[in-house]
Amino acid sequence: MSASPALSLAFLAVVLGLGSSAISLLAGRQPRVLRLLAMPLVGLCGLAALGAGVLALTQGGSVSATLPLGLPWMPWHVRLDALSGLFLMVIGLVTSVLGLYGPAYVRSFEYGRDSLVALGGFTGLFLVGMLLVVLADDAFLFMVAWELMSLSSYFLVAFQHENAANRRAAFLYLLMAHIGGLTILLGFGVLAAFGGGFDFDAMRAATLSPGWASVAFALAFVGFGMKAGLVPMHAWLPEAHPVAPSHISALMSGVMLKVAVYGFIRVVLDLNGEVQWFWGVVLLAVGSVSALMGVLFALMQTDLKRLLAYSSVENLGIIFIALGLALLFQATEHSMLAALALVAALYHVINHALFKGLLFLGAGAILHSTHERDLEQMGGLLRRMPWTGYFFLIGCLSISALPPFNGFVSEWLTFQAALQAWQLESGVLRSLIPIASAVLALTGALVAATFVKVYGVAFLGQARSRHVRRARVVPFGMRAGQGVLALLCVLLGVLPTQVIHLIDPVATELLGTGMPQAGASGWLWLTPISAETASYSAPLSILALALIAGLAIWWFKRRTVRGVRRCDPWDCGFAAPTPRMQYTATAFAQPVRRVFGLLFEIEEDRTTGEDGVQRYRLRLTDRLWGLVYAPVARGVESASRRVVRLQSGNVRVYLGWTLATLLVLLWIISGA
Amino acid sequence: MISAWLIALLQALLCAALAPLLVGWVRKVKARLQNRRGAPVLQPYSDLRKLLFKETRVAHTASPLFRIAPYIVFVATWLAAATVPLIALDLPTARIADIIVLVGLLALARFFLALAGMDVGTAFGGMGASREMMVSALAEPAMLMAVFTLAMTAHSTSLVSVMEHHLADGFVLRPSYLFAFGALILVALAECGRIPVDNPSTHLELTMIHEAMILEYTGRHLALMEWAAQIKLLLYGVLVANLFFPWGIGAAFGPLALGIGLAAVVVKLGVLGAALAVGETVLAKMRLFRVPAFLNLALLLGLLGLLSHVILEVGA
Amino acid sequence: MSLTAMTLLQQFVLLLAALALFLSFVLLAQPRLVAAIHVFAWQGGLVAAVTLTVAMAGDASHLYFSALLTFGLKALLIPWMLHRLTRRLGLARHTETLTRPALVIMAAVVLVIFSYWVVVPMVAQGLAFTRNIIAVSLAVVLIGLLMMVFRQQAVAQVLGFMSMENGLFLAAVSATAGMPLVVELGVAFDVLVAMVLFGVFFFQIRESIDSLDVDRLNRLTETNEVEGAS
Amino acid sequence: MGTPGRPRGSLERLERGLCPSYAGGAPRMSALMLTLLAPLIGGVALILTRAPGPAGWLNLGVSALTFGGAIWLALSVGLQGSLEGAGFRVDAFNVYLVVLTAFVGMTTSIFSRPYMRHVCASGRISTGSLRIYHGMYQAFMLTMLVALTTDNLGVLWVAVEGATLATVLLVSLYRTPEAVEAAWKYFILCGVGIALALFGTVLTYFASQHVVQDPDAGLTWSVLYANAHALDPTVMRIAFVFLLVGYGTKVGLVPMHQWLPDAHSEGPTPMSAVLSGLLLNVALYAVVRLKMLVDGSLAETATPHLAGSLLMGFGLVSFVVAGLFLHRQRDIKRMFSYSSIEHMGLMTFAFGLGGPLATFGALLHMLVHSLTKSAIFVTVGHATHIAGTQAIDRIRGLIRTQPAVGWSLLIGVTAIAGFPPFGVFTSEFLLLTATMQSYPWLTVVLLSGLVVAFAGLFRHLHPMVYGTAPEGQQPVQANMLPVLLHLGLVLWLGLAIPSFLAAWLDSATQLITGSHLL
Repeated sequence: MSASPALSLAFLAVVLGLGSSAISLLAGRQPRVLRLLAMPLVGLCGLAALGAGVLALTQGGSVSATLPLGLPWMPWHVRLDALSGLFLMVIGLVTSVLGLYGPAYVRSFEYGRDSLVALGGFTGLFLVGMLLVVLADDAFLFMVAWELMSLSSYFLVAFQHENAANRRAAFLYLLMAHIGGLTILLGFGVLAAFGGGFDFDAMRAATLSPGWASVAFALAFVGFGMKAGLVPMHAWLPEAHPVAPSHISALMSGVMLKVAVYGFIRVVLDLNGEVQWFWGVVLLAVGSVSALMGVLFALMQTDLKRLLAYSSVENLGIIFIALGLALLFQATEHSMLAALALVAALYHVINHALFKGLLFLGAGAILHSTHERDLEQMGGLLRRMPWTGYFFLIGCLSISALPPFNGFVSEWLTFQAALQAWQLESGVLRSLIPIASAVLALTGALVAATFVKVYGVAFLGQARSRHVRRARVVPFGMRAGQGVLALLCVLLGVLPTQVIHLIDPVATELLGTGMPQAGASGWLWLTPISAETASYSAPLSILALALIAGLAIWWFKRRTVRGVRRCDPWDCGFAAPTPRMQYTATAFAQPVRRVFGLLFEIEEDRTTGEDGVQRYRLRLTDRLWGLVYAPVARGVESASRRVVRLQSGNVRVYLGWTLATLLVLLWIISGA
Repeated sequence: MISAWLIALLQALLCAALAPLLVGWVRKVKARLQNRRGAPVLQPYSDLRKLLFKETRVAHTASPLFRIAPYIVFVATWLAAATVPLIALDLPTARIADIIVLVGLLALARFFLALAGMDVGTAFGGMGASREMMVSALAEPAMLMAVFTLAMTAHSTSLVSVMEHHLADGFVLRPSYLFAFGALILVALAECGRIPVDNPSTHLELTMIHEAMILEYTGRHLALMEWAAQIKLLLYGVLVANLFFPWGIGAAFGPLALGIGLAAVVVKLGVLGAALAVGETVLAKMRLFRVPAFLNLALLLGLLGLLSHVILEVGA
Repeated sequence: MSLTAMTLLQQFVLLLAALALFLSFVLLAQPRLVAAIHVFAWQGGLVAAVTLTVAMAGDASHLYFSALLTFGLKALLIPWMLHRLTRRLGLARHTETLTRPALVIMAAVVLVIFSYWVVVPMVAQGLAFTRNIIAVSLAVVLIGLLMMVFRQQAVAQVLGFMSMENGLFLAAVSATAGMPLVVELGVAFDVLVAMVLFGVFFFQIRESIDSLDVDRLNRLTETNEVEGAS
Repeated sequence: MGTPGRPRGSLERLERGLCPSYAGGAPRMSALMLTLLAPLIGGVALILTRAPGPAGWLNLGVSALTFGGAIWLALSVGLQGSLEGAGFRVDAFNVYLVVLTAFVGMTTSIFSRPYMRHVCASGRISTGSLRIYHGMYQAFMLTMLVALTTDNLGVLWVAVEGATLATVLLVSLYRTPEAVEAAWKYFILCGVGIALALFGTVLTYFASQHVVQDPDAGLTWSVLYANAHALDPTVMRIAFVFLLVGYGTKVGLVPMHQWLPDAHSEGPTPMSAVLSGLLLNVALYAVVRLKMLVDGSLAETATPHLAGSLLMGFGLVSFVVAGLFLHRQRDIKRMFSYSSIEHMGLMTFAFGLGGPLATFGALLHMLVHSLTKSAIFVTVGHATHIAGTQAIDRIRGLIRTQPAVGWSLLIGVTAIAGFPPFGVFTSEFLLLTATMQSYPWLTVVLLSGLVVAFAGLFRHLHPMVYGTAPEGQQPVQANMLPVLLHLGLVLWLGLAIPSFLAAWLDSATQLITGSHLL
């Protein structure tokens, strides 16, 4: 069907995903089949996607094909170019790791009451949906794949449906996914109306008036932003992501949100013609708000997976800030800078997939080992699950954008792009961008606080509950899965020039120019614009770090005969500390909660029980819920209450309606 | 090339070596201002030496991370300091990291410091970590705003380029620099745990920030932590001094230029240290929840600096 | 076509139609059930007479059969069935008064005017003398519907329904000189079956709610308060 | 059957065959006769069959025979062009509805056999009632097939009225007060509606008398359509209002829809499946046929799109209002009947919109909606059987109790809510596209309506299928074959529309709008 090996590999990935799904469906009550056959197939599917993506990126150009499915006058068009290739790679990276992690993880569901058939079947479909979204080259296939992705992930969210909160989360998720999907469809409708067809080639060729282009942009932004979880369209995300099985959460947070980013880039930069500068401003504003709100809410959470989900909101905010910069620069015809910002965004896309995947897998490992998601019950896990502990640490360091890990590189690139604002002609824009970068800086610092809290409370200190004290090392597959992602986090942090070289074709394809300067001073030095403007050498910094630390340790080892001696903690000489005396996650977040109190709806409640024990209860809710979502729900509710009066139950009233309708219509047509 | 690397190494060692001296100097001036004789200026060296060779004890409840953290904190801080031009400008180490990487390296050190504080599982450690992260969360954007002002003026985030640009322009009165200077001073006070944000010489339980985190450390671990803190103070001092007043720094690698550079930086740091001591004598430590207001002032100054740069200096 | 230009037979058709309309009013306001059935039978008879007269005046032979069918069905069979049903249901002495008879009658008058207004553009271009009757037949249909809206008694509702059918027959005759035979037979068959089923339902309703008051058939509604689902 | 990979030649032959119409020979007529006589004779036989066991099988057999006839008919129409004569007319538009009707009739009878036996065994109805049920089932099929195939507007009316009469007894089959009440409302409202439609038919006949010389051909649709431009627009306008209100009542257009949820919820479940899946389609079919006449007649006037605008208005109102109704449901079958109203509204809107794309979409939507909705009703039958009630808040944990039923319900509702890869999505996609082209701002209304309806369905669906099952809830013996068959077809249509079906729908589109889409 296609001569290109990249496209063939991509098809192979789709087929493998379908195969995994089919095997799960057919295997029925044989959980071993799922574990030993379906999950590894998922991994293979990921590998194939990864291969296809890398091939597409390195070979350049694009390949298209049509599939004999779909509408009679519009078969499914698929196309693999650099942009699709990059996102295929992202999907492949996380998915292939699931092949290692999954078999051991799903084992814990074998004895549960929830059907593994559904788990395996929908996992495969979910992957197929994501792959096809990235491959689609016409709006119809895109929408089919998009909704397939939403729908199958919905079933995965509802997997453990005995819990009413999970059902509610699944409902909210599907509802908002549906709204988003329809909005995207509308956006495509606008583009197709001008392009005269639903295939992307027609849309590319079309020229839209600025007004309609902005409408299409707005629709795409709302639709994809809803999936990407941008504030204020994020309400579903912290509900839905945590309740899915952890490896699915990793897929949803790490990959599915990226597919939304893909869609947005595809529509706005590829299909929608001329870019307007104020689109960039909108993106900057929404991205900044999302980043800040996301991280603040993340910091307030005590449920580990929920915290990670909020952190995804934050990271998507960062990605959209970078995209906003790219649009701004592109609209003002600074293509080189636009390329820099776009590369920053795409780099962060890859990074977030890696470290968020890693963190969710780590959360899954904790869940597997302790059946606990509540941070307040954890503690001291580093000594009980050292592998997971160290991998998780790498994830935390990466997400906190600390050098020399990968998160830092993309954030650094974003800052570099923002600092080129002086090149813009408009003074207003010049002063707006620094504010966005201030927000970015604030966000970065708060992320660090969040993950100090997570790591400190969960892995350090002492266990706060009995089952956490009994935590054990997780099976090899799960450790290996985390290990691969952790290794990738480090590699992408240390070798940025190579990664940028890989991403570069995407920028060239979309913007007409890439970042030729990035590796101009050799592979050691990352110089996005020029060596004088900014440079960063991750290999050298990690070398220096390792060298000095090694020297210091070696020196101490040599000098001191005696090793360290163990003793009781000092704690300013107070009584021996118990686990209950440790700082809790809630307490950790208290200073920030006070500083940013305006954003939250806080309900605090201190009571002294009869036994004299003080109890403290804290409820923290999103103000946006009451401001945005509740009024809509109330509106529909009251409209439906009004409408049902039509069905009063009295047949004479019904007849009256018929008579009235008849008379009104006769009156209308006689008047006409 | 080799000589450049050697000078870079020398400068790095100089950083580490000078750091305790700065602290000793500040303490001495402070004591004098308070009508005390105070400890000798070289006392911090003795303290470090004592701690380095003392027996090291670690709590039963501590994890391996507790023992690794001091090395990472020290190394990250030192590496950050090494990338700041101290006595000469165009050093290869300076190209490893620009201003943002520098902030990132300091953040890395802080991350591990806070984790180490939480590791033993005592109440004070967690408290210190929590407060430290809040303070840094507010200080970091202010810091970045201040340096962005400089970076946008010089069109570069490389410290060397910023200083070169400044030197080439000569002495120009820039409103933006004034604001950025104020912001950076405030941030430096907060980050280095000086009055009025934190008191480095107190162990009064409920007011500690930095000290609370390293409460459980002893021996060489404590030495590394203390040394790192001293290097950090030096680093901020050098940043303030050389970014805003780069004159005197060696533009070439000749012995004369380096000697002048060293002398210049010592003088500048001496003045700054004295000013810090005066400030710490005059001011009182703030309540913890006044600190955000303090840092918001810093952020405001940073933003004003950036905006005044955009509005007043770039022109229409 | 002015009235004076018509033949006597044609004038007679108009007279009969006007009487049928009058009977609709009577039916609407008649409180006694049995009397209403009689009125309905008369109306059916009038429709049959109109058909017959049109057949004679217009020389449309197939209308003779139609007239016979109408007479048999509308004037004899259905009234007889209704009569029998009321007796078996014990409703022979049942009376039901409208709540605001004057208002209902006024509404019916308005409907007549409305029907005329609607049909005017159609009549204006008509040729045959019967075209004027369309307005009358539409009025009969609408008044039948009005009767169903205002009468609570199931049997009275059926009377309204059947009166609507009378209006339809009238329209078919007056506007088009009769429908094709197969249609006419089909319609008649349907009406007959409907009547049988109505009879069945009278008993079923009485069995279930002990009355034939349709207002008491109000279990199936959406307006009851629902507690929030989900 | 043709697949996408089918050689081009046969497709062209198929297309060629569908477009021109020439009189068919006797063997082709016998296909039609088989389709119509099977339910007629079968119905009589079933009335006479006393034993409940064989009756179910006989019902199934007759339905299968009808389906066979329909396929034969479709093949002959597909290959040799439309069939006219003896008062019948089978063209591309109605033959696909004939096949659909026969198919759903057959699959529902598969479901109905064990279901009704269970109902009979549980004592809710007597064996006599079962006889009525089976007889009326076939009578209903007969009337619908006649309504679809006839070429005479009068016979169409008679058949639609006959469909009401055949089903009204079925609605009250259980003899509960609710069932009787529902049947009465159904009877009265549809009776009145149909009476108004007759008035419209009379007016149409009146208009045709000027044009068509032969009085017996005055109600023949083909003749009228050929002369539509000559029909008097004033009369046709008034006639259309009556026809629209009349047949619209049967379509379930708001505000004449009130009988629909009552009748659906109180009748036996197989009846709900065919009512929702078929009767509404037939009524809509009638409306569309009449709209074609009116459009022809009004083409030269100031308001050429009057009929279309009216349909759009009714469609949109029905669509939105029904969506809101979904939010306040307590009875599962009522809920799905509102969903039917919603979808009929959507189709009405699309037919009103006109244009090849919208019409194609509407035809496809008719097909997929019927298949999906009848599958849902079959599943709902099992679900109510499991829970022993139709009350939504007492149906719980279906997936736990019987995964096949729970998942079928879930997937069916997902399909009806318009999620790909099911066919409903395809047709909604086409409709939205068509709306986008002519009335961009209405798409916002449509989308909001879809979302509201979706939320209404799922908020009730969730607790029913998910969660823990109540104590003592037992699985029942369920035959999921019809559901699988229907949903499988809908899935197939969502992934790829086979070319023969596309050609088929396209020639129907061509018939309705005068232009091809493909």
